[in-house]
Amino acid sequence: MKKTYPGDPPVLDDITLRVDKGEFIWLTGPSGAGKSTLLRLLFCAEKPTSGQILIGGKNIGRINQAGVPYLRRNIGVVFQDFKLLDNRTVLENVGYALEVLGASDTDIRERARRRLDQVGLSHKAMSLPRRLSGGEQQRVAIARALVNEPTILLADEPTGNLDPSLTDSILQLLFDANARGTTVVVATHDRTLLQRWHRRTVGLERGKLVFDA
Amino acid sequence: MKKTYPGDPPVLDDITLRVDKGEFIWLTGPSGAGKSTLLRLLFCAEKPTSGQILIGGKNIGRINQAGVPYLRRNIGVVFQDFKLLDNRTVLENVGYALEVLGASDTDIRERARRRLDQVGLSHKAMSLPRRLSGGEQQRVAIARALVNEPTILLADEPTGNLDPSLTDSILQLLFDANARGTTVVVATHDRTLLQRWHRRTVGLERGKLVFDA
Amino acid sequence: MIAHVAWRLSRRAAVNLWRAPLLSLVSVLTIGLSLFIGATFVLGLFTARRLLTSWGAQPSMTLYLNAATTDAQGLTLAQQIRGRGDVDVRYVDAAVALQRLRADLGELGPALDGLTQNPLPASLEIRPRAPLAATSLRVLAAELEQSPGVRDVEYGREWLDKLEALGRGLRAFGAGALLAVIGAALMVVANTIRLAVYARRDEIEIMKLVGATDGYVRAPFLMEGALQGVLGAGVGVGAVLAAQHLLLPHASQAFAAAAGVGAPHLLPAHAAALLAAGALVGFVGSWIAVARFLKT
Amino acid sequence: MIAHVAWRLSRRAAVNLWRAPLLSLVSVLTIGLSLFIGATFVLGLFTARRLLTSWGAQPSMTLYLNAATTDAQGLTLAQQIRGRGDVDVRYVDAAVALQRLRADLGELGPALDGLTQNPLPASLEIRPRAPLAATSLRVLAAELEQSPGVRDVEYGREWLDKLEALGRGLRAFGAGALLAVIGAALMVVANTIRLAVYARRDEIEIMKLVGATDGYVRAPFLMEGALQGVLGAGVGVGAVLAAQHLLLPHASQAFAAAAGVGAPHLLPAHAAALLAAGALVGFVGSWIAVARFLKT
Ligand SMILES: Nc1ncnc2c1ncn2[C@@H]1O[C@H](COP(=O)(O)OP(=O)(O)OP(=O)(O)O)[C@@H](O)[C@H]1O
Ligand SMILES: Nc1ncnc2c1ncn2[C@@H]1O[C@H](COP(=O)(O)OP(=O)(O)OP(=O)(O)O)[C@@H](O)[C@H]1O
Ligand SMILES: [Mg+2]
Ligand SMILES: [Mg+2]
Repeated sequence: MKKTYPGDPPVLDDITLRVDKGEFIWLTGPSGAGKSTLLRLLFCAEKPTSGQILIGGKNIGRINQAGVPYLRRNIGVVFQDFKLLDNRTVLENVGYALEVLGASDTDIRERARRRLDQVGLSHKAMSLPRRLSGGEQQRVAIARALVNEPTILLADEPTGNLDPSLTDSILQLLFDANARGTTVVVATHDRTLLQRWHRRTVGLERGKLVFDA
Repeated sequence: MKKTYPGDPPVLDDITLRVDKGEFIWLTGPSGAGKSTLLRLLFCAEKPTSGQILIGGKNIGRINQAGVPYLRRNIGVVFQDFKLLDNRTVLENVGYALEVLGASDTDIRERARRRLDQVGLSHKAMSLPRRLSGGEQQRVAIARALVNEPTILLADEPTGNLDPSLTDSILQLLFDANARGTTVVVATHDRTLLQRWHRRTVGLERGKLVFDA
Repeated sequence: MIAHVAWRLSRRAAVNLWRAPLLSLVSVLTIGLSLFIGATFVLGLFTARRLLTSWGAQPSMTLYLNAATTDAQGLTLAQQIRGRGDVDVRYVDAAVALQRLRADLGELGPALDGLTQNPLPASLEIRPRAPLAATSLRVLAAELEQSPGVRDVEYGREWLDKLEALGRGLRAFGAGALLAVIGAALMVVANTIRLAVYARRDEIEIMKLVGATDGYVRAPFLMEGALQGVLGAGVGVGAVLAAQHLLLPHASQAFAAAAGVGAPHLLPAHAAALLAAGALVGFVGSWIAVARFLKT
Repeated sequence: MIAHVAWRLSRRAAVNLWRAPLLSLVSVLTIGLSLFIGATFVLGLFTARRLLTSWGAQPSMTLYLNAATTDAQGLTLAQQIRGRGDVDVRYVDAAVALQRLRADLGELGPALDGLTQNPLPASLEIRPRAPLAATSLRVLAAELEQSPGVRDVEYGREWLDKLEALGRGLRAFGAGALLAVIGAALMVVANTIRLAVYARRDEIEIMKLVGATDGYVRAPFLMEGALQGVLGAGVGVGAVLAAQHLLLPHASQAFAAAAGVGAPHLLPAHAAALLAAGALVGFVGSWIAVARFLKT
């Protein structure tokens, strides 16, 4: 994959990065480095100003409007600000990623419940998101990103609101998905994570790629 | 101070806690323990179901509607979800806490700029919050909480979206405020913080006070 | 599959209506009130037109026959004209005409006693069976004037001119005003729907981010829009019916007295049309409103 | 201090209008269109009333004098009545009356030649100087009937009855419909403002959390509401004026022909009143809308 800069003062400047299928990558860098922007480019929430982004050989910068949803169905995203639907219950939120795929009602309910269970929130299934704590909302977002077994998983600070033991169990979910073949990119600034789990680490700083190890 | 439980399954259950003027307290506990709820009770965003909360000898559970804003002006709050005004620039957001006090325009602008500078965001003063990265938004929220030199500062996961070096500088701001006499309560699940800066630590778990050391 | 999706959408529309009643209520009320205003306007215009028409239709027509015409010829002509089927015809012979003139003159009547012979012609009094528009009346007059033995046709020509001018004014002004009012009402409804969708723009954004196609995002909004439209139309129809029950009892007597025209009423067919229109407006309005937020 | 705060609020209202034009635009348009519809309705009703009044005022009145009255007496009476100031009076002596009757009878006129003496009374033709409402006309007739030497007053009594009945109908129906339409328009506007405030409920929550008093949160909304109201009224007035320029040229000729009444026009004073009403509606609507979200 390969991508470059949008924005007024280049937010991402001449980045070239290749992620193999099935890899697990830490994306790190200080606040405002462009981690979130990089992830947003990957699922077409933003178009690159120049350069190209290839996923499975397809240039997603050139994809047409109608094709975007189908691309996104293969990409699970944990947003930094969660982006939960406020007028749907937790269960419906998680199920929505399956709903758009046209799954049956029972299938949706069952799989969503299982994921909620995995993030330890089955008792909150019927709550509305605004009634949850920050950490609980984050876990709902993670459950939704995982529920349709995406081929690519992008997680933006997925553990920013979680305590250490929950962080461990959530990361375990990501590793499990990775083991099942999902390509995972996790943006984080938490050095303890990088230290505890050694994976390929990509460092960004002020829009530039500063290390890749 | 003293407070107790609201909510269906008691979110906070029979908590008794005394915080002295000028103290610095870590409030910790797993996700969903009730940290945010405890802070929300302290600035009257929620009323206790029973029991009382005394601030400076006043029972804020009994305060009338009209008195709440005046209470809040003495309390700076960093919200877990930032709560920035989306139709105002960063500078205006920080200045708003001064605006409600009736400060003059120049005074507002100057003090807001100074705080923004302290959190390293003077170059984003004219941006709208939704154009900022997660960490930048968090720092705006911190700047706003500090700008009117409140007597009490409540910070809910103020460093959840910040990288380690920024975390240090932000915490330094909180310690500085504390040194100037502000009572500070910081909710966090980040154990590295507790370990690096030894202060009184209050632990919550499923709504119960489990330790206080 | 389609039925399945439709069922899911309906359920969701109902749930949203239940969970965020304010948004839906505002749309429903706005649609209802706009329809009410529009319907009131239309009913008002129609009533005005019917009044004018009925007044235009009231003047009977008098066919003066040639002096030479005999009673027998007159009666035959009357029979002929009656054969058209759309008018009542009465033959008034010269003697009766003179009597009437005398009666009309009142105290001056005896002045006619000095006449040596009856100078009045026989005439036919024509009364359209159904109320006729002014133009039809004119045509009828022109036609009858061609009949053999007819010397002159008299009808409230001047009066008719006035009514016609007024009718033209009403048409020019009324049609324009009607278009403007309906356009304005539609814009208000579209605006409200757009605002309601605006309040839910985050939802649209999130749905798209999670991989929903434009159609899938749009569908529940359209469903809700149509539902709100139908409910709104129900409110509007209810308001019109209520207004009729409250206001018309007073007005209808006056109307009847003034013109023999019944007061305006909303028919069930119109009500059904309004419901359909409401659904359409809600649907199309939602489509347009959502399109705006789908682009980004 | 007050001036300072007012200035800050105005600036903020302008900034919000600029940054989130959709919200404001929708309110402005809705207020404008609602006002437009209301104004159209009011103008329509007023025109209808003026038409009725002018028709009621048109029939001149004829005072038939006693046969014994001399021309001198008649002229004196005419002079007296003219002294009232509100009517034109013309004395028609018996000879002229007979001439007229002859002319009216047309071909039958010669029938009158046989009269040995003029059986017609002298009369006074009365024409109100200003158009008179039907009731005023009745009162005038009753007054004049009391004058010495007057035997009978004739005016379009039957015609007037019809107009009066219609006028009553229009009043009953029109007043009710007007209330309903204005109420509906107000509700639509209130709804829209509430929806616009709903879309900004987070903002209100945040402001309160940061220590703003209810008044301080409310102020910018009220300011914006008033501003939107004024702008909306401007739109409404503009629409009415545009409609007048586009529609009335066609209609006014017809109106003039039908009734000698000018077509309805919006006066500057009305426009000013509408602007003020817009500001008030925006202000009060915002107050109510914000109150709802201040409570929580
Ligand atoms: N929509 C936007 N318009 C303009 N600038 C933007 C926009 N979104 C982000 N930026 C800027 O781009 C830079 C990178 O933002 P990004 O969100 O990618 O940072 P990040 O690495 O995720 O930081 P954090 O760790 O704080 O979340 C920031 O300086 C931000 O202000
Ligand atoms: N408005 C509400 N209605 C019902 N339950 C609520 C509400 N707000 C919070 N809760 C519940 O109360 C519990 C405590 O929430 P709180 O936000 O205080 O947790 P927290 O300690 O801040 O957790 P985190 O570290 O994840 O932010 C959670 O289980 C949450 O679901
Ligand atoms: Mg980020
Ligand atoms: Mg919390």
